[in-house]
Amino acid sequence: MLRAPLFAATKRAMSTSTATNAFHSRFQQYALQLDATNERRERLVKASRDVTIHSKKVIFVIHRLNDSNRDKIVEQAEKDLAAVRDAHVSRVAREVEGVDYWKLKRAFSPGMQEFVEAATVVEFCKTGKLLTLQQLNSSLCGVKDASGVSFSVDIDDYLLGIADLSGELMRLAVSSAASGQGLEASARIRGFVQALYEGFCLLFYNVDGGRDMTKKVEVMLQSLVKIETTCYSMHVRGSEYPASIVDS
Amino acid sequence: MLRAPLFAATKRAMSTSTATNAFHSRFQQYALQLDATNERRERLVKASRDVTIHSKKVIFVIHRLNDSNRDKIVEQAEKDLAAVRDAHVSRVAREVEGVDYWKLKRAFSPGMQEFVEAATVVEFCKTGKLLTLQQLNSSLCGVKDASGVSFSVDIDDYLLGIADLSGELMRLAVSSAASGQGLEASARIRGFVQALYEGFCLLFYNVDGGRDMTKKVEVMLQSLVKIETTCYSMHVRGSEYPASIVDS
Amino acid sequence: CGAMEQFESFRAEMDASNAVREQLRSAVSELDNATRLMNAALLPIHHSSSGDSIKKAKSYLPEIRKAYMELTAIIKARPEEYYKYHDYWRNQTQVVVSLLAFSHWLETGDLLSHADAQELLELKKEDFFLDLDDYLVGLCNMSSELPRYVVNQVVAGAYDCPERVSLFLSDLYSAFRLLNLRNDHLRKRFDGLKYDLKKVEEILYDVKIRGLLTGKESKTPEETK
Amino acid sequence: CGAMEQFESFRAEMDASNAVREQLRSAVSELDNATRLMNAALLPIHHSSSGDSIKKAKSYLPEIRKAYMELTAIIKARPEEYYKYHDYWRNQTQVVVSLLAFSHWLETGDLLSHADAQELLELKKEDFFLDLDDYLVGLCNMSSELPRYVVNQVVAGAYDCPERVSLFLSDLYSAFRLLNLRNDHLRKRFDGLKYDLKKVEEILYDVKIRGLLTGKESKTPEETK
Amino acid sequence: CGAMEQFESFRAEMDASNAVREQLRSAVSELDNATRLMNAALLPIHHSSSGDSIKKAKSYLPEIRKAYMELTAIIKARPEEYYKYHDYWRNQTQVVVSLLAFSHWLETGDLLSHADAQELLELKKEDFFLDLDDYLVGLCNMSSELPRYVVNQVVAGAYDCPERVSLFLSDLYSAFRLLNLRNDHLRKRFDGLKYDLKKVEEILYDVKIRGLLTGKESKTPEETK
Amino acid sequence: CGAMEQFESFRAEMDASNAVREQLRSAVSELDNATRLMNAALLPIHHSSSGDSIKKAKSYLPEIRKAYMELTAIIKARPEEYYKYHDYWRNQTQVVVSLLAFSHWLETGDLLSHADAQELLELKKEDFFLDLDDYLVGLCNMSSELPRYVVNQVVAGAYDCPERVSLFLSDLYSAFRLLNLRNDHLRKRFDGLKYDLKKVEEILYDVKIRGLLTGKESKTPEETK
Amino acid sequence: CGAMEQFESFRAEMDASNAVREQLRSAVSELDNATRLMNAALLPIHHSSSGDSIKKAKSYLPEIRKAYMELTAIIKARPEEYYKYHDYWRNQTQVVVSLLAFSHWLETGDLLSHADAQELLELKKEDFFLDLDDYLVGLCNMSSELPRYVVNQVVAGAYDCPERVSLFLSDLYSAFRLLNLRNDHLRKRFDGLKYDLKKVEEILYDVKIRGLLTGKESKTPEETK
Amino acid sequence: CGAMEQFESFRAEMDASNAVREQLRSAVSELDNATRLMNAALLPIHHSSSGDSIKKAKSYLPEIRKAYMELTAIIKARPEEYYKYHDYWRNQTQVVVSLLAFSHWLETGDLLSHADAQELLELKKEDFFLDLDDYLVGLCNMSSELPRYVVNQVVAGAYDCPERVSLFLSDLYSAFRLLNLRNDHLRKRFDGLKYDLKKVEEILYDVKIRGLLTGKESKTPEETK
Ligand SMILES: [Mn+2]
Ligand SMILES: [Mn+2]
Repeated sequence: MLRAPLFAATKRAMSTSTATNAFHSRFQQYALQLDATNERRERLVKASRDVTIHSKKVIFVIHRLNDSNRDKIVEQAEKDLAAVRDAHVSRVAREVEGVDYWKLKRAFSPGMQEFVEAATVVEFCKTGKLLTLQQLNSSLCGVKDASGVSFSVDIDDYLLGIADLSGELMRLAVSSAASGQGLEASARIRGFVQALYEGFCLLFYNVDGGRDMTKKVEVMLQSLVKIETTCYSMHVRGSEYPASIVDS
Repeated sequence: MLRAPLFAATKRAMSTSTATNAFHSRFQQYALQLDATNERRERLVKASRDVTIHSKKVIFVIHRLNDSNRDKIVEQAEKDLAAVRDAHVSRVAREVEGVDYWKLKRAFSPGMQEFVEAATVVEFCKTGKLLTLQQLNSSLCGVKDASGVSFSVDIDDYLLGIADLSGELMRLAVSSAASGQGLEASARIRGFVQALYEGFCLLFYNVDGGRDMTKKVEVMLQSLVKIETTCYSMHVRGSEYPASIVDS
Repeated sequence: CGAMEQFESFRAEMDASNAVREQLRSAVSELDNATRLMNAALLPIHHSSSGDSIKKAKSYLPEIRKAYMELTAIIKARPEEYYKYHDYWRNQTQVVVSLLAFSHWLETGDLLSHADAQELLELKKEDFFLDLDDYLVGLCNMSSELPRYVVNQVVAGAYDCPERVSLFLSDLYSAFRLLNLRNDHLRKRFDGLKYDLKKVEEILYDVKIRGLLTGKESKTPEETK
Repeated sequence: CGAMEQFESFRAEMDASNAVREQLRSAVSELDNATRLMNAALLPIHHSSSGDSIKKAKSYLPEIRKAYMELTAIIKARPEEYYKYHDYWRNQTQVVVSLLAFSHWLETGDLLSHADAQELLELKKEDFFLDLDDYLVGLCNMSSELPRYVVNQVVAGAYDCPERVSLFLSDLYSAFRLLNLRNDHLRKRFDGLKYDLKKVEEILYDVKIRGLLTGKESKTPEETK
Repeated sequence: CGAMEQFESFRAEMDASNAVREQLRSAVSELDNATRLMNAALLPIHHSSSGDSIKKAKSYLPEIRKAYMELTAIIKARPEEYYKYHDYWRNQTQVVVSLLAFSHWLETGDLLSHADAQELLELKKEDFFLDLDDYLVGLCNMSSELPRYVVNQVVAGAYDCPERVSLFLSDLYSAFRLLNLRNDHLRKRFDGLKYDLKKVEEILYDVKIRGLLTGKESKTPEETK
Repeated sequence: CGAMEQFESFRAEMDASNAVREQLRSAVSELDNATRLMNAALLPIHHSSSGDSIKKAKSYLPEIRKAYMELTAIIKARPEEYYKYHDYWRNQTQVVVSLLAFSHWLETGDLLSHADAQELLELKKEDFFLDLDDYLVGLCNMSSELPRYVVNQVVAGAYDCPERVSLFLSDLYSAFRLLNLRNDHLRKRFDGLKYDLKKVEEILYDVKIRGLLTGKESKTPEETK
Repeated sequence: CGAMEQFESFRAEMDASNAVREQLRSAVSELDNATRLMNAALLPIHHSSSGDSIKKAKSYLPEIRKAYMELTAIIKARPEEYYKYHDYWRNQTQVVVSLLAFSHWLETGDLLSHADAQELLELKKEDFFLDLDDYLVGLCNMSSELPRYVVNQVVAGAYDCPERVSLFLSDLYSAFRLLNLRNDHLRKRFDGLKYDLKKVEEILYDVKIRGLLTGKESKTPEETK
Repeated sequence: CGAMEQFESFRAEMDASNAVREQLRSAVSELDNATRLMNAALLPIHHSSSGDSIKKAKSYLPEIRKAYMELTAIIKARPEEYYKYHDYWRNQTQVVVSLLAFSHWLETGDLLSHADAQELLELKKEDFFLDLDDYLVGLCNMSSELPRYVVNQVVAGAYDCPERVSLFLSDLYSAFRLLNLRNDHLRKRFDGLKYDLKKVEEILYDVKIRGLLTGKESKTPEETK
């Protein structure tokens, strides 16, 4: 008898204004928090997209490489890569500090992985070596997060990035075989990807990130086999006739 | 120089007869082992199919139950169930002993689960109680495996079987609501399935069998909600008018 | 190509991270166990006196707090990695919140606040906090129990229950609408909330149209027992 | 309805079974670790001297044996339940067999037998045996490494390698055909074996047709280094 | 290798088979169209006098028969291929059966039998029959229209309708219970029948407790208008 | 072979097309935002005075129009590519239509026509039109809100609401039946409409059988408040 | 409503149909077994004298015929249901055809015709025929064995084999191109045939460019042994 | 509610749209047929004189143009719906482009440009254009035919063919490298192009080391016959 009319009154009150809702003010607080995170996430997604797009362009530049333009192309790619870092990776860095790095990681991981792919492919073309995570992070030391700490790529993104690197190297190996030369270039790629693959096989992956990684290692092996097969077919063809005849 | 002709000879030898294959005799041993297991598995699959088909028929008999034929139907179902046990469950039992019980479990699990479903639904219709695993296994004490040990249903099959039981009880509840009576019968089913569900929620499932179980518990909750909703709609309708009017 | 040394060091780092994961797994397994028992204890609310169920459910709170203390100890050592390992305790935490919020509502008719939830779990905010999303998902989980609760209450004769729950869910629903939900997990759960509200409205309709509501005294859920 | 007591007892039983599972998980995690290292050690076979790789790979055998001893200790206590928990060690065991069989073939040119594999792992047959299917899947796994091995050997100038591997795989293939494989996992792996054989036959063809095979001396894989 | 002549004849055969498919497609498209119109004509039954609707619906029967005559002509020439092309007309046939069975019940209060359905469609059993499963699914389809029909009839004041429908559905339900249905499509449809019956029972109850039924004489659906 | 110059121009073309996609993405994101806010503003209709909700909802119309102006600007330059990019705005447009049609019905009791919808959105038909399918799906979306609306209206005492909505939906339903819907998305949504109508008819039945309807005069939705 | 008697007869009919399925399952299991053995017997063709393999393979023909006799006995009683149960024997039949066609080609260099295949299987066309699609898929299956066969023949020194196979496949390929294949399973298999032909042409190229072909006389596959 | 008139007009509109689809289906079926015949006519290029094949292939051009004229007629009336129906003719158009580009290269050694392809098909750009992606996919399709062509040409003694094809594919490859391809269908096809080029390079190498190329003057493919 007592509460029934009370409820009815509450309902009528509610009908004209939502201000009386007991927990509205709390939810307004929650809304502020969620909005802040969401806006940050949105900015990160955009920055990450840009990092991806421009890193892919660097990789495309590398694929235009041939024996005659090597130095020019590598120089260009290095310049472009630095531009991606300064213009876009810096935008990612700015949004992440403290606990938010891991909270928002999914928003910027794809971009950073592509950046790793681009940076390592450029380094390989320049020196034939693997750009290590430490070297990569040194090159990012000027890129600061919101609290002024240097931004860095973590192991997972680095590994996922260099897993994709093997696919690009496969393309390079096939290209150089297709250009009718490059026995040596292909052999270099073969050795490099073999070492990479063996490195990956040493690691083991925890359940969460593991699924991604396992699949990537499988793709990596496929790329490696393609590279090895390319070397093999150049080799057997080259062995069929003495070198003297071929060169003539 | 030495091994090349040897290999060639081996090859020719092979070409005319496979007997020289170094490890054929070993593989013939392996084949015997595999064949024995496979034949056993085939027999189990067939026996399990028969257990399933005939258990389903028992359940169909139960679904023909109504207020007037209860005793006759339950008696019939009990007789049929005993026949399934003697004619088909015994065939399953005969094939499994020792380590093979678990090795070949997948071949006979479906049948045993359906048997559990049939046995528990009959028991519920007869006594309104849950046939416990212990009671069930006592009823199987005459069914011996190859080494003369009594065959028994394990917890997993029992649980999976009674998870499906809730679906059949839901059908019974809807039927009895549909037959325009059965407020009491539905309430009994409601209490029974609520208890079952709470029992299931107490357990936790390991990863392997867990996935099956989690899904079954979800389906169980759906059945329970359907039963509760059936009771609810009978209740609100019954509450609308004084009982005196309804009875008149 | 110098890759090997690097991978050796990665391996060391990953071993360390796996050790953390082992510890987390063990703490979460305790949390999971206690949560399951708490859930099973609260379930009879659908057919028995709610007082006993709530009391029994609450008796598992110390165990749950203990599990969170262990989690806190592990994460405190690496404060920036809370979200790296979030998935380990996320599901259980959402269930815990839903159980606490349901009990709280049963007892008081009020919504358990984010701050109160953290306090109940005795979390030290600076070391290990309750993620806001998890809290909100927990509320949605709770809401999905309510239609079933209302159905069973009506069967038990508590005809005013649909109206109370409808008002509560309606308030909760409009509160949620204040949030700008993106197209994510939370949004889907919020759609579920809408569905729960609709369900309860239909029950209220059933009761109202049959004249079962008028003239009955309104009680808190507790009193109806 | 008397369900509760029964479920309480089930819970106890399941707790026990979960304890076993925890022990198994830990033993298998060691096995997994050692297997991974063994695999990584054997991989350089594709480009370096095989002697070193095999030696390094074998150095992990004691660790692997230790893990199987732990598994044996757990299963020995419940001999009938070997297959209940089989999934825990199944994958790793198949990998172990493939690594052992590959090393064995590299050293001797022979196929590692089921009995020899059990002996190498120091399994006590009555307590913990090597499942026949796992052994056979392991052989298929090994076969899938061979086309890649042959390709790399040819690049290293070992032109007789394709013929040797082709004969070995052909023998293995006809041996497998003695088995009545049902439509199961093993049958699919066997189809893979056929594909591997076809691959190697094509390499043999490449070498033969170019006259790279004739007149060269045949060596064991070891000697070609 | 002599393949050419043989393949020329195959080509003829396959072109013929493609032609059959084209013919079937065309016949089924007519069937589909007529069925849709029949359905649209019968649906106003829910709000208007049933006499007109049934009459209008029936006016499409010649068209439907014509479509089946075309199908018959096609299949008659290849009797063993009925099931090869069954999927072409399966859905439409199920809808046709449900419409005919509904009309038949509206007019007579009886269940349209399998034989009568074939007759109505003027199928010559030896050339083109009505598949039993299709007939049974058609009956389930019809049953799912009945609760809505009863609701609208009661709103229109035909208070005896629930009782008649309830008796009819009860009979149908017991009949279906005779079948040993495999766990397939048909069993699910049968579960639906149960819910339809329950719904009608509830309406019958509503009408009964309000004394709306008493003293009224039972009439055919037609007469209640 | 002269390919180079041609591909340079292709490159420019493809880069341009990627730029268009970026612009569309941004315009649609604004549309999405405004639609979501409009939706949130209209929803309290279920519990409060409809006047306020509609007014608030309409206040987002300028923002929505602005987003469509941006889309128009992009597409106007490439009229033949409207359907190339249709998927970008399709979902949002369907929601916008459903909100406008619902408001319109609440205010007038009439169905918002296709032409009126285009006008409300200030689309210039020759540059950017409202796809017919999207309009129709929007109507189906709206219909799915009506059963809940009716339930809440009856609870609030507006007993004549079911009859009005039933008539409206029944009209809409017959109108849809005029269309020859292919077996596509729209057809499924139309089946939903049938279900909504059935639901409303059941509520009308409930009200009617309890004598709650008689003697009340029919009013527009607004007046019932 | 007289439904009961009708449904009793339906029950009998459905139980009978289930019995047919059980019989088919058993007959097909025999067919499957014999086919597998025949396949295993024929495969050594790649490495050994073909005469023995073919003879051994043919020794399973009586068993296969027996299985088809059982199928015939079942289907003969219900000729119009051939395609209702077609899926039961479809796969096995395709494999049988491929094995027979391969043997036939090895012996005669000719393509096994559809009619001859039926005769070999002793099918009585009016009771149980060989579906044309199954025959054609069988031919595609056979073609996929040929590249491997050619590779192994060349390794064994039969340098004229590629040319013969290339001509055979080329003929088969042009014959297939006569058919208007719809976008179905068969079309995909036909694409495989094109790939097989390409592969054999490459081998022919290898042999030709190295001057291995000239001056050799063409022989039947048998004679090259 | 005035819906009826509106929906009558919708019905007209949708019937019109369905009619368009029927027309498109029919036009595309002709296109498909002509394309298939053109393809069949061009394929013997691998084994016979190319002159005849090209001539025969070209004889289907009028039919193909006719089909495009029909498509144009349909789309011209609704220019903004080109992409609404694009899927209807997409696949066939890609095949047509590949056939035209192949013939064009065979005759001239040049790459068929986008503009020339449109002209050959007599498309009026403002009414019905050739989508750029379709053109590029068509080029990739063509490239995948070239390795097989080179193999067969060398077998037939045309030793200069590999060099010409290699130069052509190289150019095409560099041209494609100019494009910034998103990770989609086209990029995968482009990867295929790379393999085609590699294969041709290998054949060129084979021919070179055997001194088969030297001293021969380069001819168009036609002249080598
Ligand atoms: Mn990449
Ligand atoms: Mn069941």
